[in-house]
Amino acid sequence: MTITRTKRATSHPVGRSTLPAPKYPRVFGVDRGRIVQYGVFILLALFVLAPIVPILYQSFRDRPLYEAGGLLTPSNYTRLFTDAGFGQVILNTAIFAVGTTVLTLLIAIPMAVLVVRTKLPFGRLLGLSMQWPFFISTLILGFGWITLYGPAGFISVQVRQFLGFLPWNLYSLGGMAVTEAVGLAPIAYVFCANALRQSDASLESAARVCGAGPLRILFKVVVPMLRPPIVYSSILVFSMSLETLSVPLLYGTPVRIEVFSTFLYTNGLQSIQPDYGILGAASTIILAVTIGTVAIQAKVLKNARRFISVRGKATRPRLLDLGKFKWVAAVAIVIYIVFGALLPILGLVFRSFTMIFTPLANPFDSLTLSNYERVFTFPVYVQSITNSVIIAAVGATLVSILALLAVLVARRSPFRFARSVEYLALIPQAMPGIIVGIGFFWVFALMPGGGLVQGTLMAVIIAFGLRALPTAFGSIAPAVMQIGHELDDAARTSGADWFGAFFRILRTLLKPAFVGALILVFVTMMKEYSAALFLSSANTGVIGTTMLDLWVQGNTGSVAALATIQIAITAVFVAVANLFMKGHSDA
Amino acid sequence: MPEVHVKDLHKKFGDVTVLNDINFTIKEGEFFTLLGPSGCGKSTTLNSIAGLESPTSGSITVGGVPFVDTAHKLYVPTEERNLGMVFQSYALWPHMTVEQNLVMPLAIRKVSKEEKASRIYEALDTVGLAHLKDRFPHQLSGGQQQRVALARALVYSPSVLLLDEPLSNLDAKLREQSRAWLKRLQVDLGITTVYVTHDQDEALSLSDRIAVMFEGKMAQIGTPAEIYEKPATAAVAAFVGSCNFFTGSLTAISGGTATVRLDNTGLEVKVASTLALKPADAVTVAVRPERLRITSSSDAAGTNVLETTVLTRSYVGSRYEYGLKLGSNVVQVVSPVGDLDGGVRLVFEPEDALLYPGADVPSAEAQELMTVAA
Amino acid sequence: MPEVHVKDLHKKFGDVTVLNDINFTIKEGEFFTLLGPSGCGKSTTLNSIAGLESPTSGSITVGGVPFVDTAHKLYVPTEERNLGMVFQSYALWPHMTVEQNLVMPLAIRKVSKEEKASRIYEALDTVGLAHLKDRFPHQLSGGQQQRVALARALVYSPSVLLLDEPLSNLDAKLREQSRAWLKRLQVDLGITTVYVTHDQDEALSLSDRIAVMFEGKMAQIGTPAEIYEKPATAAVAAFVGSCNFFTGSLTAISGGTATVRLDNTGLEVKVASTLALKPADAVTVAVRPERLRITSSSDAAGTNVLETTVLTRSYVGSRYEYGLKLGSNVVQVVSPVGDLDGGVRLVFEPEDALLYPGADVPSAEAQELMTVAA
Amino acid sequence: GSTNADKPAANAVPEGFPSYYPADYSKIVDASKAEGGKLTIYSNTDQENWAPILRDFKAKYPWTQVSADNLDSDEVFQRQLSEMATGKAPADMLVSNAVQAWASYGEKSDTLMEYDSPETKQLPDYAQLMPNVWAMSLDPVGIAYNTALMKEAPTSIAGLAKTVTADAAGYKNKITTRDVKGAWGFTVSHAFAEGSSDAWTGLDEILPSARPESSSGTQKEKILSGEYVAGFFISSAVGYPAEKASGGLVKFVLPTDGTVVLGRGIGITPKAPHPATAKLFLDFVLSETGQNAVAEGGLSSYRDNVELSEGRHTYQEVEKLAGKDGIIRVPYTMVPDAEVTAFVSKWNAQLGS
Ligand SMILES: Nc1ncnc2c1ncn2[C@@H]1O[C@H](COP(=O)(O)OP(=O)(O)OP(=O)(O)O)[C@@H](O)[C@H]1O
Ligand SMILES: Nc1ncnc2c1ncn2[C@@H]1O[C@H](COP(=O)(O)OP(=O)(O)OP(=O)(O)O)[C@@H](O)[C@H]1O
Ligand SMILES: [Mg+2]
Ligand SMILES: [Mg+2]
Repeated sequence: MTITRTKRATSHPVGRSTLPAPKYPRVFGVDRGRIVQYGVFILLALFVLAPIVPILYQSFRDRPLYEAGGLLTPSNYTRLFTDAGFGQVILNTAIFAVGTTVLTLLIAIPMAVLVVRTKLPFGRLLGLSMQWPFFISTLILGFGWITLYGPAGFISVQVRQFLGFLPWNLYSLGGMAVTEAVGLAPIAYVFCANALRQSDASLESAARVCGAGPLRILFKVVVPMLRPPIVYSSILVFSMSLETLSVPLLYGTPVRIEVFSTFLYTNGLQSIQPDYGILGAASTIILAVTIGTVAIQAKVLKNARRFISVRGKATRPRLLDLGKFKWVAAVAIVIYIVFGALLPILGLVFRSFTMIFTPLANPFDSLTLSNYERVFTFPVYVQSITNSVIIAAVGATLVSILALLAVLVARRSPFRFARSVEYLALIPQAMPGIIVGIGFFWVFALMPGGGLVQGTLMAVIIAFGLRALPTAFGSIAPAVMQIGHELDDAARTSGADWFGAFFRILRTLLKPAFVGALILVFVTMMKEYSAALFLSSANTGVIGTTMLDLWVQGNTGSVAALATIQIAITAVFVAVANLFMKGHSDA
Repeated sequence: MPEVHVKDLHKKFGDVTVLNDINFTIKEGEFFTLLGPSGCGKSTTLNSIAGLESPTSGSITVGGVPFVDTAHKLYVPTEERNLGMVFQSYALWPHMTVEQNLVMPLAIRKVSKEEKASRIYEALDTVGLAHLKDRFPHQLSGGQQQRVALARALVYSPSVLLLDEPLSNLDAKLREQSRAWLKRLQVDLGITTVYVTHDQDEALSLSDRIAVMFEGKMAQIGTPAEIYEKPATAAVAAFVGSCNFFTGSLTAISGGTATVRLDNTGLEVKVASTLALKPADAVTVAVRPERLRITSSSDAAGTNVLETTVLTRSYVGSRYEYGLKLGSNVVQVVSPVGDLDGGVRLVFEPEDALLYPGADVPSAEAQELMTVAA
Repeated sequence: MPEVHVKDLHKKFGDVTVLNDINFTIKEGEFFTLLGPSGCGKSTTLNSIAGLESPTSGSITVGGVPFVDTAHKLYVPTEERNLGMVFQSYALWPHMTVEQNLVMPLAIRKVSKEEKASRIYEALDTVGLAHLKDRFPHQLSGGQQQRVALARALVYSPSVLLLDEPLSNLDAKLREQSRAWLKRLQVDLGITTVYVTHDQDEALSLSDRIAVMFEGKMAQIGTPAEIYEKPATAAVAAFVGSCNFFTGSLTAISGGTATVRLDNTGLEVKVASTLALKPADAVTVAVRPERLRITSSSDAAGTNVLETTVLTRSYVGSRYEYGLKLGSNVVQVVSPVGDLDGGVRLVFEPEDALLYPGADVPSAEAQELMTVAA
Repeated sequence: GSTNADKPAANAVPEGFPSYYPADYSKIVDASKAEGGKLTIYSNTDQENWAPILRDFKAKYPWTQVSADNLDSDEVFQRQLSEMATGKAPADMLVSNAVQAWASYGEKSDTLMEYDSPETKQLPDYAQLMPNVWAMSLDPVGIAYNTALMKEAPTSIAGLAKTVTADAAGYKNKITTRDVKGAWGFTVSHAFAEGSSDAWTGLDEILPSARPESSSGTQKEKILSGEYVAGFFISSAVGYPAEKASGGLVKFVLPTDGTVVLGRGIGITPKAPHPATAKLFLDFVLSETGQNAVAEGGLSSYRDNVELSEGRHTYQEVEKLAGKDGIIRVPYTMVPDAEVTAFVSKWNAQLGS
């Protein structure tokens, strides 16, 4: 005993009696935290596995699910692989997906480095604009690109006049990959930019002190440090390009280049005699590839922590000065934004106000509002707009809540199947939309009470929601990981149970991440349509399906009008949400 | 104020055993410290008491209430243990004011409005921060945050207070001042406290008793003076306070005094020891810097005298710390004299040194740091 | 080894003045430390020398070469200054092995292959890590990483070595050991070194000279002993080493001895002072804990004797630290005696205390920590 | 969402029923009222085509509430079959111009409701496409070309082929046709190849310069932009409006050497939830009023005395333009798998790359 002065308090600390610890009720010895965890797990499992099961079953059945008396057989797989063109399809898909991934990175990484790490004229503005292409669906981006850069596009015509020939061919795997890459680059950009913002600026200072100039620092220190976000976004982009339908369909059909998604589309919905068995088998393969990539991703994410060294006090990043090169860089980014997204969007908006849009005639001669008129005279079209907004708003809310709970269970609970929850949430990442649609169609058809959902907006929300879940999960997870464990631990020791810790403490802290996820999911669901092809009815069409209808009928002007409306709604929502976020970024 | 009994605690993460047979009892009102290097399992032990980790086997009882008993599959969740805990990073909820931070545990316990107010005032007053109750954590200095965290842990009068390196995020000066303050507070409150730190100065100056841990095992439990003056192993001696180690071999042992031939110089020194050793056994002699006397070459008188040269001299506030070269070893000595240089003599009595069996030197890293070209 | 001249350095971030009229000269081969509390501008000063920040005004010259001179719009970029720097977070490039980390600066300087190899070996050998050259940073302990960072800063023989809190990420024990090692290394290499720390122990034991900074201003520049024993202001006395402060008013001053009536007890004490003060002036008496003698009540003999009671006693390794109650103040005293209790007397001679004009006490926070209910 | 435009009916909708209707027809009307008048149609027909039909139907039977889902041509049947398999099939009627799909659907047992429309006798014999399936419209498939780029106006596939062969390099990849891997493309192309004796002579010449597209809309848009100079096998539903909207830049012609005419089948599902309303609708569509509305909506009606005016098209007009012998009506029969495969590979082998 070293304490001499034993004026030991006879009373309790702070002169009070000990308050009893709270007691939490248990159902058969299970506390409510555990109930929530199991609830999320089961809900997710149902949600994600439900549409997969009918497809798996179909892949082993010798006739469509709707026909009675089928036999189980592996013949669908053998037929798929012996199908004459299938080898070529796989090769095309590989080239397209790898090409898209590589191009995406080639665009995104330099831009992220330039915007976040260097002194760039109008850096903030450029950084914000970098994300535009994400707000446009690839269907629209594809249309836009054809209008500009297709064999008879506005720009192509000018270039051909000037050079005498056209140095590019949009209708090729390369063309598809470039377009898709422009559309997906914002995702990789955001990943890299966030990592760059977090990384330790003293690594760069150290290089400068050693005598390295700005360029050497970029190539020797900054870019190699980006390996984790690069790997993560590559896998995401790769699986997205496996699944994407619009661009391959638009560019590939005239030159008969088929990739996996168009193969599924033509053999599924468009075929002379749809072969559901092959469709199921092909979908199963794509699912297997997806699960493989998700597994790789989980592994890489796990090791990524070893790679990033964020330690000690936060250091203020010092922006590198590239000297004259910064103007080159700024111009490069402007070119990307202008030619990749801005011109196609402007073209689209302009298209929506003209009768015909061709380099062969002055479009100002045919200015009109009739494209909008057509959209607004048919209540079904108008309804598809309101449907889209309802679906995106309700869906974004539900999906973000589910994703938030899933992240908490996966990353913040002692739950036994925490890892499985994460896998479940990420698997839908590359489930083709059509497959999700068909799968849910059967789920609703076979599930007791499913009839109540079938054909309603709820069905579409569920299908779109599934596809958006990984996005929401992916955007909330890092935020949760950033919040120290000890904040929940402190709540636990103070007497809150697992659920209480979330409800009382983390809820408020996660609000910005939640709003971020809300925006992302809203945008994603606004753009989504393929899952609705099989699920929607006359009353439940969405902007995307209406656009497809109008396109098939040749009402391109109205397609442009709808696309313009869609972009406008998205822009308004994003702006409002950002305002809201700013208001709440205090504390 | 209840006793804490920790019995046969084991904890594995996967295949790695992090805690191995941990046993200790903390007396009512005692300030008990877990001291050890980073990664030795201190936090895991503390978290097991708090219920934030569940041990692989063993039992923990606080004030007669069993919290964990793996033999009987008993496990009380954290929130029902009613302990107060302060984390290294304070873990204040950043979106709540100081007051709101303190309200939370009371709200969970459904305390009446008046009692809430009075308890919060009392707790904040105890830590001297009643005037800051409307601030947000980010508007407070590190030291103030740390005190708010303490107030939050005390506001519901928990049975035991658990502190995990609560001072390590403060800067050097404030850490020292807060240490004295914390000590007074705990004496005043008389609350049973378990304190985790890897800072020996903190452990020595704060604790009633210290448990020194290495790699998931208990090395020694005792009062600060016992730990410092009679360290059970060379590792404890090295970890608690500075210490110079010399390996050597025993040449003779009789009457509580061992004669040791040092490896680095070949000289013989006499050390008091009651160990059962026989000649030629490898041994380690440990001497604390302040037990070594240093004199200029000529007038040395003492049982053990070693010839050395001065490598470095540092002023450490009213005293000087010398780095001396003995063979390829650096020897650290503290002396009030500040003008020594060149060849000097080190003198110490047999009772000033400690003897450990085996060539039991500190970690490889420490060894590297204490070696110079001979 | 060149001299460093820093002249009239000012730095503003927006409207906030972070450095205000900083002037100092570092002699060739000197170990110069910038010491001060967090946020006082130490890193900004160091970064200005390194070129990582550009000062708002002022000039910096190293070895006769002007690096910055705002009057002449001169600014040499970081990469052309040939300095070595170690960061608090070490800033090792995590994707490169230890060797690759060291190759980078040499590759930039287009060093021949053989010289590269020999320089790297030498640098790693200096820090005792030649055997770890193929490891990645994350495979090293904190201490080893810190030494690799040092090796990287030394491998191209920079003219000056800049160290920004290089030890603050190490745990207490290792920090202490590394301190002694770093000191020996610097003495061996004789390289001009600028060291930044907020840890007074580190500053005292490592430096040839120390510059104490507060809020962007220089408070005192001097050797460790000067800083510790003759602190220019109460703030310096408080920051460097522990110190007890008593406010009071002067009752008489004559022959280098001032008589002060203390506010908290009303007693008078005598303090040696050469300040030009007149009676009734508010003054602050500062006494370091180790300069106070503590005796059991009866046998006190000395110029100043104060009656106090023991609040707490801590063992701090071979000595005891007492917290004594004097009025509403806590007084800290260090004593080799460990069995004092109840009422005791504090004794000190006029020369043991320092006198500062004004009621110049340390920060409000420190004050809070040192107050008890009277 | 019923698509009843608010505009007043352009066609006079007569009250009552023609004399050839059975006497107890009012029973069906009463049954329809009892059902509530709801009607769900699965179709692959555009809202614009439906609008006048639904408008006039509502004018005649004001209690009705028709919703026409717009699905893909095959999806109409796949969805119906799937829903029948699960026992919950909300569709009352199917409307589609996917011949193969109709034929294969009709082959299955119990997929259509037995009904004999009183209008059948008033219509040409080709109005009945299959048992219990009638043609709502008979839509021709033609050639569209860009008048700014095409020097010589084509009048037939063979003529177009000749123009193309004359300047093979110039027309390389400048001609578009429909992808035969899709159901519609196959039906039309196969019917043309079968229906015209020397069809392959022209096709052999033109296909190497042609590129396939998967929708008429895309074809039209690209002809307009100049990416293609001309396209054949373009649906009139797209072709006619394009001609009108482009201000003469695009022209739509019916080839004299074989104008494929595709019947748009309409039939009632066997377990239709609203059978009476479905019958009323079927009879209405085939009636004179209905056929006038069909024409107004942009499809080609085929009943004899439908008024032909600006923007309206009829089968009779097609007969006049393409010649009676130039018409190839697509039979509602299944093409065997082997033949499909053989035709698709032959076609695709000829296509340019
Ligand atoms: N969840 C975990 N999974 C695997 N290993 C773990 C886990 N938590 C802790 N460990 C390991 O257990 C050992 C003891 O950890 P603990 O946090 O108790 O150490 P500590 O003594 O508190 O160290 P420090 O002073 O650094 O806080 C360490 O080696 C650590 O790596
Ligand atoms: N880029 C910047 N913009 C604005 N203020 C800055 C910036 N960099 C530093 N400061 C401010 O300047 C002051 C001095 O900072 P500096 O980093 O030099 O402090 P320091 O003495 O090194 O502190 P520490 O011990 O915490 O590292 C601080 O108040 C800091 O907030
Ligand atoms: Mg710990
Ligand atoms: Mg600093």
